[in-house]
Amino acid sequence: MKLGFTAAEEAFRAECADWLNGQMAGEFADIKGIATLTEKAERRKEWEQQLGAHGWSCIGWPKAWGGRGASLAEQVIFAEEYARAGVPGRVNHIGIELAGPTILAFGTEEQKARFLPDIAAGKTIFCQGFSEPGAGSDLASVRTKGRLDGDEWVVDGQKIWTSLAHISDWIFVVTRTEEGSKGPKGLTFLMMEIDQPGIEIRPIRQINGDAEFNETFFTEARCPADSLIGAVGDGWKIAMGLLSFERGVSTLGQQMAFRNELDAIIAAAKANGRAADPLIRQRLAKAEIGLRLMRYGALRMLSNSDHSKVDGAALTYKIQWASWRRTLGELAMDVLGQAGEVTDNAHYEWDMLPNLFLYSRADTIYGGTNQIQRNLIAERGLGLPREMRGDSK
Amino acid sequence: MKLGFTAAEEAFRAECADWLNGQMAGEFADIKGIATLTEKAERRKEWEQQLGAHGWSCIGWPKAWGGRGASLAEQVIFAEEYARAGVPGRVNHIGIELAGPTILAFGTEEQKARFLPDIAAGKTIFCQGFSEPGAGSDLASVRTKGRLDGDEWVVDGQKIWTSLAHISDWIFVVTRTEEGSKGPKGLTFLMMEIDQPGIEIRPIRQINGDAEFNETFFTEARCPADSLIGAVGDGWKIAMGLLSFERGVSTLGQQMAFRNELDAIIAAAKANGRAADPLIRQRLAKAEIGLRLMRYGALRMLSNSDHSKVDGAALTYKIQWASWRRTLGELAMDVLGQAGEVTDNAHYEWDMLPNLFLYSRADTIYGGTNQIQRNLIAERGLGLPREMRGDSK
Amino acid sequence: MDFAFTEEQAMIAETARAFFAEQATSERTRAAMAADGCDHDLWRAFTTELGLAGVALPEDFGGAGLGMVEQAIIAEAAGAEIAALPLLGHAMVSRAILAGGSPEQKADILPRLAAGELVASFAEAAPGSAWIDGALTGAALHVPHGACADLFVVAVGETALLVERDAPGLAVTPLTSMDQTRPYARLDFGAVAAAPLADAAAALAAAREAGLVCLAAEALGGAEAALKRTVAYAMERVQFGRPIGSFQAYKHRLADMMIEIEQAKSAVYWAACTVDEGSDEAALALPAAKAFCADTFFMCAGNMIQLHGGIGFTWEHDAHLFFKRARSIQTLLGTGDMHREAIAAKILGDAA
Amino acid sequence: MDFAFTEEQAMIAETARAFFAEQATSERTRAAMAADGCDHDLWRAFTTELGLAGVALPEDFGGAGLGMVEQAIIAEAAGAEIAALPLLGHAMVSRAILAGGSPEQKADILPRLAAGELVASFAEAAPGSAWIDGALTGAALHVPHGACADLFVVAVGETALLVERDAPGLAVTPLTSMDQTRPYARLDFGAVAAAPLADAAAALAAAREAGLVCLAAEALGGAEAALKRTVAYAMERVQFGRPIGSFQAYKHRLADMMIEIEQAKSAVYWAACTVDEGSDEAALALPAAKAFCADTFFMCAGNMIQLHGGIGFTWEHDAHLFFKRARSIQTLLGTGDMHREAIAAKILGDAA
Repeated sequence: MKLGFTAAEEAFRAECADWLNGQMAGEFADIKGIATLTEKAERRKEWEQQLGAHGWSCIGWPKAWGGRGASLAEQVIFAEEYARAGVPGRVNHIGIELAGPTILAFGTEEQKARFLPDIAAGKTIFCQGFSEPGAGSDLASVRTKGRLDGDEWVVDGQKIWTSLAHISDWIFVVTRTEEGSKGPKGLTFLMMEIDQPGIEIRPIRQINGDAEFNETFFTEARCPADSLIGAVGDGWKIAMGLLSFERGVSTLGQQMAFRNELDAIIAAAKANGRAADPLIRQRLAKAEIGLRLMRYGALRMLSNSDHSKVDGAALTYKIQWASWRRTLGELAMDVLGQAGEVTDNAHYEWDMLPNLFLYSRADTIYGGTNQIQRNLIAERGLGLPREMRGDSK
Repeated sequence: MKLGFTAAEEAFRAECADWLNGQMAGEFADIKGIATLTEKAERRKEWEQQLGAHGWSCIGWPKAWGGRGASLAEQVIFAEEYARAGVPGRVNHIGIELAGPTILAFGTEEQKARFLPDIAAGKTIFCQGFSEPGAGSDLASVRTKGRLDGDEWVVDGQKIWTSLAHISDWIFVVTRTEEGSKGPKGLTFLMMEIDQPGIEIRPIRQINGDAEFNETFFTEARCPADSLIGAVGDGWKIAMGLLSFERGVSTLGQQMAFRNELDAIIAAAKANGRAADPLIRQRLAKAEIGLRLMRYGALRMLSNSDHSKVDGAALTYKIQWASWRRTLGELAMDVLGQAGEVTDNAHYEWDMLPNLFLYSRADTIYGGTNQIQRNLIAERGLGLPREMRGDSK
Repeated sequence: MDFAFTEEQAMIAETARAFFAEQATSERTRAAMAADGCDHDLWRAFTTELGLAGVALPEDFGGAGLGMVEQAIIAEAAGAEIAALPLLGHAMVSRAILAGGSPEQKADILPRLAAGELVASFAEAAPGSAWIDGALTGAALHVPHGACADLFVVAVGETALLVERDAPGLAVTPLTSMDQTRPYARLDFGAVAAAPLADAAAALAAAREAGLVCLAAEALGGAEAALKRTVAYAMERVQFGRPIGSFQAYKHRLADMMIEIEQAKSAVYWAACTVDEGSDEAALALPAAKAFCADTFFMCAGNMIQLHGGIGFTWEHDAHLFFKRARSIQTLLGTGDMHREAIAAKILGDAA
Repeated sequence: MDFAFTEEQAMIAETARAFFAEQATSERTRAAMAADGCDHDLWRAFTTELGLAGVALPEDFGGAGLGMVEQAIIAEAAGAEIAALPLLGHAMVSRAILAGGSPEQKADILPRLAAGELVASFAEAAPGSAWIDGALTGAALHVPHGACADLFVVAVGETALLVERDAPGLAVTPLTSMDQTRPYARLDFGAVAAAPLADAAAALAAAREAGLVCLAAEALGGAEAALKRTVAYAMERVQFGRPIGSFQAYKHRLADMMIEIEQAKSAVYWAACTVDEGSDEAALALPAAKAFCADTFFMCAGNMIQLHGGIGFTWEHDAHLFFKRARSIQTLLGTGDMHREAIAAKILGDAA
């Protein structure tokens, strides 16, 4: 057990920091510090390509597919420096964190060659079509239909909460390909190009005024017969595998973004005098502790080489960060006071901290609500009895 | 809607206070300020009799049965003055708050005449035999058996958590009198004299070192055939009726005891300097607010004459006070610091505040755990679906 | 001692609830949000049809001759629908003038406030503001519904001033506000001519009392509505083949909301009674009610979003209106921490 | 960077867990509670069979030559069984002398501590105590396992003194303590002759580091055991015809315990590593670990009682041993509020 980094690793840290700071001071200065996923999307696609061109896009991937085969420690370092430099989040995070690893794990060699280098190069932006209207947390109740029509899959149905669909090139879709099947059976995982007549994207405006999420309508949408990952009927297995990738090294980058948010609150508290309030001080300290423990939880999770056992750190990670961030949003507002409830912007667009307050209410919902997370923890982590399904009795 | 009292009511308040303070300064000075239910039990039986002799025992009962037909406002006033004078809790609280009202509501005239005056006079101390080992919150799963043998009921089985059984004269027992019946059906409510060979009481030591609770064993215990309240098979109905009496005027007296506890904490905080800590101040304020809202909740509940509707104040009262008091216990310890974790007493007996901390862990368990309370609130108060029983499917 | 509504109070409650439920629809509120944050038609109906703009003003001045209990009943009903109405400032100013105005000020202004002809708001001047030689300079930063008020009572230190909307030197700037149903405006005072209220201390105390009761009551109404709507959703929405309201964790969360709401209800009417009865307990009851009800509403509105899942996070659903109103109540007229500290100082007998 | 146990560490953990599970039985602990709060047989077995009394002392002094990570592993395992052992003071004193003792003091005392021949405890002298002209006067109020210690390190202001149990003028009074598995004693110093440690600042800092790591780790172990035992009960206990562990509210409560415990685990080993690696982060990690783990344990032990229902409130059941230990950890070596304030001062860059 060891927390420090080697001299070589520290040198790597300097290299990352140099390059990233250079970019943020130079060609990409205009996107420095952006905190939402939607702002300046087109410029940020160019940033994805810049990362790819310099080999910094997916450093943990094998070199053959556009990565640099970086070690765990190096990935940790890069993620930290990325956020420390004020670089905005990756608009292709679904591609690099979910689609890519899924293809790497379950795809054919041909699929790897076709998708991975383009994802790493920032040329293919992915989004994710899991949730459906009326299904919510019940991911297995997929109703979107897929059927083979000659050498093409034809897809009809609707997905919802497709984050960033409006700026994506591809979508992966879980479809029900076996007529009359129920729950997790009979599903197939397809990759589809978005720019086609059969796919329509409608933005969903959120409570923060922004529209990161979308409804995605499929009306005889088409993709080639070989667009599936895994076999026909493997959709649930692939989808579950994909969700487990959510807990990878990218969490450390996410945490550094949280670090920036907490630092902004600390700065605000010092600036407006709230830092002198012992109640605020306790809450800032709790936020600091929570953030540190997230970091060391993630390092424990990543250092854990025994993947045969249920990893408690991994299992509890989602609810931990989501709850932490929601609490952080409330702290931000209490530090700002009424000044945080007004904005100079006439269009109901919010600065980082009020936006954090509003947006973080979604954190405890998407990707498995806190309630679903607690079920999973109790059932998988503690072996307690499963919830009954009303329709399976 | 009006909170103030009339001049006549204020005069009544002065009368109560005079008499109670006189007692606590005179003949019963030795029991003033006792905070547990077990300390000096014999002297407190004498106190019950003193109350009875002066007509202060059950002032809300009809005069015919030993009460004085006091109005709601008068009962409120007496309960407040009772606690304000530092008078210890009623060792016959089961008799005056549960058994008495139950007999008043469901008993025959003969039973009223036999029991009520003696309860009011402090001559008959009651305890309650509901819970059974292994049943816990599942009150309906009674296994203690009752059968008619000639002109007597014969009872076999075991009750648990019988508070103060060791100092009581009578116990009311819910028994299963219909062979093979299940759940709330086939139960009968019996009143039994404790001093008989068939009943054995074994104290249960609690985490605070005290032993208020007992196990009660029935081995061919006997009572006359007319000892039942209501009819054979009515036991569940009577028991539920009885539990609803728990939320009467006595709650106000309980609150005044809480007032004394909170005041002791405030005094301790002022004495040891913790009153200067803004964090402690917030918690003291929250405790004060909670206590006040309990008072006005109880007044709302008591003022509510429309008993046809579910009364939200009544339905939420138990979990409210139990949770409040548990939190109060933690605050007490945080105010006392390490000094609260040691005692001069060699026998593991604790002063009021550390004892509050330990004892209050039971408050959220007995009389329906917080979990059961939330079920009741959700189901009766909000109309949500009932929990499934595992054995009734 | 009778802590239940009188028949008249029960009737007012029923009438007000029905009025706001029918008229303060989501559609109309959203139209107001897109404009100046005031549903002017609703205001007209409230002041004329219902005739309750002066609920807590004496009949001599055209009011209903009732008190804070009835004012709370109205605020609770309006809060339940997140009505986009300038009730808060109006109540504060009405009571301020009643308590501290000269006979002429009362006779001049109160009837127009009671009739709803004037819309009023209350403003706390920012540090650095001053009233010297009859001229007010400085600013007030977050004045609720400030952009649609005709008249302000401005607190400058221990002085209370009447400032009219069209007074020379007054600049009113509407602010994009998180809660668009009660948007703030900034007032800038460039040597504004202002008339002081005769008894400023009484006026400011009365304004504060009315404000705290209104905020607590509207928070109560909002919390109750958040619970009611979420319960309805829980019964109708099916997940995993069951209504989500059959899941125990969901049930318990709703039960927790009810537990808080029942206490909030006691708090609001306790506080209102202490004002109406002139009880010393008001010094505890008002901060207690404000702090407790604001927290209750925020908890319930947060749960409303959470328990609705994704849809609760959309602009289209009304959950965010509740959530944002709850947030704004937390900071209006002092935070919960401040009010609890005031209570601590009182029970500890110090002034720390 | 590798935040996982080495093979050796994993083996120590397994050995220690098995040792305490087998030997620190409820029966033996209760016998110790009824006596002086120390299971002396367990201490002998721990120091001889296991030989780990000097786990964090160098091999030169008869120790195992390991560090705070291994010390934490031991404390976690002992905490899981609420072992009635004087580990806390022993670890604090061992590290204090190692860090601040003179060569002679180290050579004299450390081998006997490592062998377990001496039992040591750490005492913070109360305000008003003084060390003048080689004589210590005053008192220490709450010295853990003070009645069974042979040797004390006493902190008096910025001085650290060695005081032997049989020093003339020292009175040791055992106190009836809420946590009977680590009872306090009061020390009264009547002009006690005491030897100062050579480098008091280093000694006190090292004692504090070791103490905070031990408390955090033992809290972690206690919380884990509380969860494990409650899960077992939830699977076995049937109510309403179902195992109570099938009720969602019950499941979620247990899940919440696990969520905290996972963070506590990160906290303990983060803090231990910062000490072993001499990292600046220790100034954050130690108070964070102590505050967080103490709260986690208290929450888990409280839930342990609640989720066991009535039986959890009995003396007979072990739940109260966990609960009382959790309470005592909250106040030992500074409350959570104090540690969080220290963290706030650090991140805000002030010294308020």
